[in-house]
Amino acid sequence: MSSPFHSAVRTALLAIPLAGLGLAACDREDREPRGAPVGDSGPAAITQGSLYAGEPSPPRPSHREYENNAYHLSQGKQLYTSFNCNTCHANGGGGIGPALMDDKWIYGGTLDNIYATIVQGRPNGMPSFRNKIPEQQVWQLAAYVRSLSGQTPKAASPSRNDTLNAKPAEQRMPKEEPKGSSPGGPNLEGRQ
Amino acid sequence: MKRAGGLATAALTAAALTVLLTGCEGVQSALDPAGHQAGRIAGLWWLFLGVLTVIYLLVLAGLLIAAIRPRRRGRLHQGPAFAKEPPIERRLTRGLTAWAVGTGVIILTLTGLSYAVDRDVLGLTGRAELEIEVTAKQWWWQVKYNDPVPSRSFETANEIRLPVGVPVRVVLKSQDVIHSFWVPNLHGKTDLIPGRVNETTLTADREGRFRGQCAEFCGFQHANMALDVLAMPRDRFDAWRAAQLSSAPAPGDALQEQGRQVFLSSACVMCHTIHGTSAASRVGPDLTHVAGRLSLAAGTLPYNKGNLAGWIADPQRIKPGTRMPVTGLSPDQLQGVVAYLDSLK
Amino acid sequence: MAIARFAGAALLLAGAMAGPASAQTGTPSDNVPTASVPSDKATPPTAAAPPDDGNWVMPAKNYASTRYSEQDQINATNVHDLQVAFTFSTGIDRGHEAAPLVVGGTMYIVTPFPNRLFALDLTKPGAPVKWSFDPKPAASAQGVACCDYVNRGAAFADGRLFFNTLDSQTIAVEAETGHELWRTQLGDINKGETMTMAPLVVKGKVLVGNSGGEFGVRGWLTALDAATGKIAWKAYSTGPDADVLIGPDYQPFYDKERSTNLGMSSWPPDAWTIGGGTVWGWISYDPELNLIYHGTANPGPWNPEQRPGDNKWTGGIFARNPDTGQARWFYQVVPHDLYDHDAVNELLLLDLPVNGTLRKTVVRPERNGYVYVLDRATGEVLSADPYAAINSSAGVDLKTGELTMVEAKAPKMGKVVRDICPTAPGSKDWNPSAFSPRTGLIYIPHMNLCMDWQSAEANYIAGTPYIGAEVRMFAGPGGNRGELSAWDPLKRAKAWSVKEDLPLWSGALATAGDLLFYGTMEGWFKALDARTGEELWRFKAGSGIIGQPIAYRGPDGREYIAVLSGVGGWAGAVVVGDLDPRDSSAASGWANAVADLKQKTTKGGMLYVFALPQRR
Amino acid sequence: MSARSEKPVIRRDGPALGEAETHRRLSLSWATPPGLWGWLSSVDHKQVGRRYIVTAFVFFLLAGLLALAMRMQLSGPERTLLSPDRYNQIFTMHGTTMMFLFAVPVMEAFAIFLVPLMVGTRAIAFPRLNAFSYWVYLAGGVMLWVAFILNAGPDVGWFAYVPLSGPQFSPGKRVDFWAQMITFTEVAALAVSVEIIVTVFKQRAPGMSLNRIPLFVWGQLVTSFMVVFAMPAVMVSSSMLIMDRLIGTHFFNPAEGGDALLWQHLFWFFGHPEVYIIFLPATGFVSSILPTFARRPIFGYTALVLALFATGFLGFGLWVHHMFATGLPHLGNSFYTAASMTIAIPSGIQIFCWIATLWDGRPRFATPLLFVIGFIVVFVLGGLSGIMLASVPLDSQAHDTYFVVAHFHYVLIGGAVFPLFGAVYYWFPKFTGRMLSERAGAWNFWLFFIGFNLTFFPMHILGLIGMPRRVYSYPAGMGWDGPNLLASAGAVILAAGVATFLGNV
Repeated sequence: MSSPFHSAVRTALLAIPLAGLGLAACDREDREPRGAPVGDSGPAAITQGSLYAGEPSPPRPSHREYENNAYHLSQGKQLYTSFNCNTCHANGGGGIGPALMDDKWIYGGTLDNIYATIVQGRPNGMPSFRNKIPEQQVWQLAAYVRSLSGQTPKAASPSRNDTLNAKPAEQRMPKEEPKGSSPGGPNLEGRQ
Repeated sequence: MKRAGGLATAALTAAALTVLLTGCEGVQSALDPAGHQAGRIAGLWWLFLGVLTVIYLLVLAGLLIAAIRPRRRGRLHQGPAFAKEPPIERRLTRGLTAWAVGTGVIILTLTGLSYAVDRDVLGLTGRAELEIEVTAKQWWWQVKYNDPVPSRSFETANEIRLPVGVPVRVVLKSQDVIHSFWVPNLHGKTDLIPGRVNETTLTADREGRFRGQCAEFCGFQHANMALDVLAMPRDRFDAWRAAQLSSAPAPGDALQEQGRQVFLSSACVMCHTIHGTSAASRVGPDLTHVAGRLSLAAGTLPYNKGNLAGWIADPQRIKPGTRMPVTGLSPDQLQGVVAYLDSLK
Repeated sequence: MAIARFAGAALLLAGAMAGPASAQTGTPSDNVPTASVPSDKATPPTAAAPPDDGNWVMPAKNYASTRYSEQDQINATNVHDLQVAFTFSTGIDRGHEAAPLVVGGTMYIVTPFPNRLFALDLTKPGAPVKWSFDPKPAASAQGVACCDYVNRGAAFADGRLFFNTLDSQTIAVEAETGHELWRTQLGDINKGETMTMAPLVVKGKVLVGNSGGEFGVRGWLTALDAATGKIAWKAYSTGPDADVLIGPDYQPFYDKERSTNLGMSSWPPDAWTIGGGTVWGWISYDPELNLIYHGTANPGPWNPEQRPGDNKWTGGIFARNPDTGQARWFYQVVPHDLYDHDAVNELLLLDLPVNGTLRKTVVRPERNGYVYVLDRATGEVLSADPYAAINSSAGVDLKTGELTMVEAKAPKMGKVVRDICPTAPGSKDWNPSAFSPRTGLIYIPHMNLCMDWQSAEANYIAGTPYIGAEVRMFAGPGGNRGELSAWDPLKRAKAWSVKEDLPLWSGALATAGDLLFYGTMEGWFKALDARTGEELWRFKAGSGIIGQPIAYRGPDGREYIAVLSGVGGWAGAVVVGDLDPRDSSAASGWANAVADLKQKTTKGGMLYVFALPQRR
Repeated sequence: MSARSEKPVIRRDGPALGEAETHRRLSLSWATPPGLWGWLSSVDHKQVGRRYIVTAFVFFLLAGLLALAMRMQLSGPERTLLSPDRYNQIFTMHGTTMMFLFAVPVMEAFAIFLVPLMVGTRAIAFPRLNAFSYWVYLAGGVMLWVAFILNAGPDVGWFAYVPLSGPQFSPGKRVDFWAQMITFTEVAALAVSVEIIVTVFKQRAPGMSLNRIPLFVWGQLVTSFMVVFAMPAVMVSSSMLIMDRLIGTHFFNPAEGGDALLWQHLFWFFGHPEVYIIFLPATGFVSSILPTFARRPIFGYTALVLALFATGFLGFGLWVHHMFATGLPHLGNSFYTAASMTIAIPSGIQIFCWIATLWDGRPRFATPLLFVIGFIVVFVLGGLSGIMLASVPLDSQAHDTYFVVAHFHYVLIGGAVFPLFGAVYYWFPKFTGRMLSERAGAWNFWLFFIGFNLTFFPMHILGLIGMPRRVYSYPAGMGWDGPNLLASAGAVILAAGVATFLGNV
């Protein structure tokens, strides 16, 4: 048995990280159906490699709140089915479109990259959803896509779905180190 | 103390009366039955109320008398009652036996009555002439009118119309969480449970507009998940049904045409269906005849052009958490879309 | 020399294709192999299967779709000596499902997207490229191709080659020079319409149909004027009778196929406009009856609860007049299809003794696991016998022609229905079987897979898949995922079968040397004894084989066997698309069935041509 | 507290010790160690009991504040005081806290404090387990409330129906906290039940045969047995829920072979007995208070004990009446109707016995007796509306409406909180050595009684005229405005009553 003082100190020491966790939980559990404030906008141009002309667009922690937030991720998961992403990319394993749960990112794996891919489309078959999916929902989708390969916090990532379970839940996916876009470019942001 | 009690009773009675007088007749009231099933249940309800009120008054009277009946002074019990005062104990025991037996008999009777009504309410399922399939989704109702000829089936949302006097079989399904289908004026509630198919029967006795509401907690917008039920004469129902089968009319003017273009090239097309156009997604309600409906957003707003515009402009203000997103249409686009949708009678 | 041979071959072919009149002039007794076959055997109608001239001008070999070569130099005794004569890399690494064509000393190969066409000069050593043609299809077509960017081959007629591109064009090229003659845009990729089938040329008309049943397109078969590319007629698979080309000629055998505008009334309102029924499979032609036979694919979406009704005219077989397109009869193999069972497999035209009388039949190993035998004049079902493990249906009622479904295996919304056999790609998909008149057996390369299926609400968003089902597939009873069955159409039973570990996705080839050739997805190219099923020879190709082998007589008079390797297709998507098999629903469930395929083969397109060593 | 005996104590498993030595050793093991740590590690049943009571009341007040917030939101149509998200968290927290963190623990707390004293033993059986149960309970409660304050409060109702509470429709950790809290508090409840059962069966004072133990002890004994049988069901289901949510099992996923209704069966197999787990100890309070202030021994001891048994037994046979709308087979439903109605017989017997005691006694209307009378008035009404709800057709209309809200507040507040207040007034001197003010007690009672009826009586009508439960808002013009306003006003009076109680304490 230790003295009351020691136990109090221990409690305090324990409490500090717990409080930190708790504060993190505040944002993680927010359910803001409207998403980010009005006036936000997607990335203007995203480069996927370091071989670009002119100044690189600076890496920016754009809309991180989407991928740290359980509600947005789960909304993204729902939209992923509603908007037929799953019919091409399956539950992340791919099909008509490439796999999204592996460590390869053809057009970059940051949230901004994925946003751009959804909005702009890509030449080998990815349709463009510009104007078709409201911006907030694109962010939610992009964040969810990152959760497929374990890039989002486990505590916020979606759990198994109530339908056929084709693969382990997003929260149980091992975090894949993204590969496939050149280092040194803006993608560094997504690699931490 | 007694004055306070009297006051309380008076207040309660007054409150109850006010409430009863205002509440009985309503578009969503179990006490204002408009269908066979609800009628039988309401009858049972009044019967139960009568019997149980009498019992309650008996108990209260007993309690009151027990509390205030005059007593001889100094008569305090000493020691165990069993030995001391057999007569009163015997009397009370006899009373207890009678009370228990009486309770049993009443309960048996009530159970029997309840069972009889239950059978009667159920008994109609086999005779249904019309089948409606209701699928609950967070937070609206998808309504399908099934027909043996598939091309004569159609779909609507948040609105059921039925012919008066015809038993209608309602098949209940859910695609996400558990909801409960409840149109109190017509029938009690039945849950819609994912992985299961439930059924209920509605038989409207008279024309009228009734309101139903989801009665099982289903998330954010459980509160705004209502539906309209319209009971109408057979001929009007048939005419309505025939009209529902048609595709959406072509845009009547340039504004509507522009709205149609916007609809088909913006976020609208990702979720909604309008028959006769390329919009055929099933995330949100079928809008083929949206302008002919009584309300918007699952009974949240009465249908009119202004509400429609308000709803499209900022659904999250009206129904926070709804699946309908803020689409960010420009005022011009919004005007066009509203004009177009308003033409879809 | 080469030109002369070529011209001769072309002439011969032109004669064969000129129509029933010229076909009927040839007396059957001229035909050596079939004449030697006893009359209690199945034989293809001579008009549809003329004597072999050593060429291979259409993927199915002939109008009867027998895929039987009368070349007999390579036989059971010498096949073990078979070796590579030459190879050719196509430079494309997607699934190579096509059959090479050989016409008078030139071999033609059409590749998967970007659908390049190569002509190889067989007269020269090593068969150098004579010319190549690049149609430059739209890149975004790749996004609306349901099951890899495959192409199932070209067709040759009248000195022209006809083939389809993924972005829905039909192109005619001069066979000699590789010059484009015409191209016709037939579909819109923005709606998900692609084209992958091999055209069939009948009486100066190029018959082509669209793919995209998984994208909510409206299926059609169209006839183009072989000379100009102009549309002669177009028959839709859904919608009003006028669109389906159902008119006074239409005489179905069963009453349930007989009513006006069934193509609309058997669908929920408007659903037929996005109802699928594409025509991406094989077409056969009977010059005597002057009828073409083609199947219609699955209705869309897969989720059957979204389309109550029979969903006419999907999942069935049409017999049409090739001149007008008018339907003669229709038989719906899978009314209200529950499992994506496209009815587009090959249709073998055989004259078959049935109950003592010789009937003109069309035989079809169907996706749902039955070998159907239909009277090809009337559409009557003569028999339907299972050739693979089936638990989703309980047989076909031969009186009504109706398939009896097993209720417990019917897909349900919100419920995973487990262990349904066969799967969505069926007991057998597009990969065609072969028929040898010498053995009287039909060689069916097929699969042995079962699946779990859950229906979901499908959303139609133009240009994206319209499916509404999640599927995971796995090996069927016995654990072998593939099987090659030799089917005796007279006994209505299997003569023998060979089990394969991986599902079979390649076509079969039967030769007069009593050999049977097929390939496996791990890359083995095998020769079996056509009578016993004994394996006589095998060769390991660079990539899995899903193509259609052919046999031809080379300019040097020797027999050659050719096949394209290059894994892919729906079955090989896990390799070509680099899918992640941890997701068992990837590639609509195929990833789970062939999760080990990535370890067994890699992608890459290569032509292999085999011959016996030249005797010195 | 240690019972002294004249003879040397003989220990079966140890050496014979003298009285003084026994006393010394016992004191050493039972004494509360000094200091903060000592205070924290106390195993004295009275101290633990007091802690339990105070903690439970803190949760009661917190949950009551939430109720006030809800009433404010619902005082008029289309109020926007609370967002739907907040409202859903609040009503979930209210129900959860009241049921799991207040009602059951407070009843067990009284048992922890009183049962050993009433059966005449020095301590409760398994005192360390007893202390453990408190800390586990506290951990569960604090965890839930910290989560709530950090915006991660559960928002799926205290019943947490799947699939809404399942992995797909409740993202994040909210429901995980809830389900873990359930497991914690139920472990605590189970531990206490085991202690009570053992204490009553094995540690009664010599000569105290079972037919002589106080009715309060009987009530707690039957309750403890009910806990032992009922709580594992909810622990199992909450653990299954956590597994579904975190490791991807499919207990409740209908698609992959689970069943959404399984949750309801398991939950209500616990959930209905739970009502009696709360109510039976309260009958013990009533049976303790009534004879004292009626100044007459309780009438019908045997009948009351039998009624307890009957209630405890029948309580396990009616859970399906919470599920009449789920489309279960109708014949089965009818059985549960009959079973649910049958419970009126033992309840009726109890009521009769109490009134008879009062009838034949010479009552002194002190605060505890006021609360007992209030209990009878309120509880009987709740019981009678319960008979209505037991009928399948009537339940199909009233289920999940404000009628049910009214019913169970009449039953639970009437059946448990009224007696509980009475019990606090009654035993407060024993707990603290201080009497509570009678004057304030009367104010407390009348405010509480009037406030209660004003709040909950209109809800009966609200339910019948169509207002469903658990709605954060309702449209105007439905005829619901008046009753709701009345209920909200009543809630303020009710709160004033509770405030009076606080002031008094």
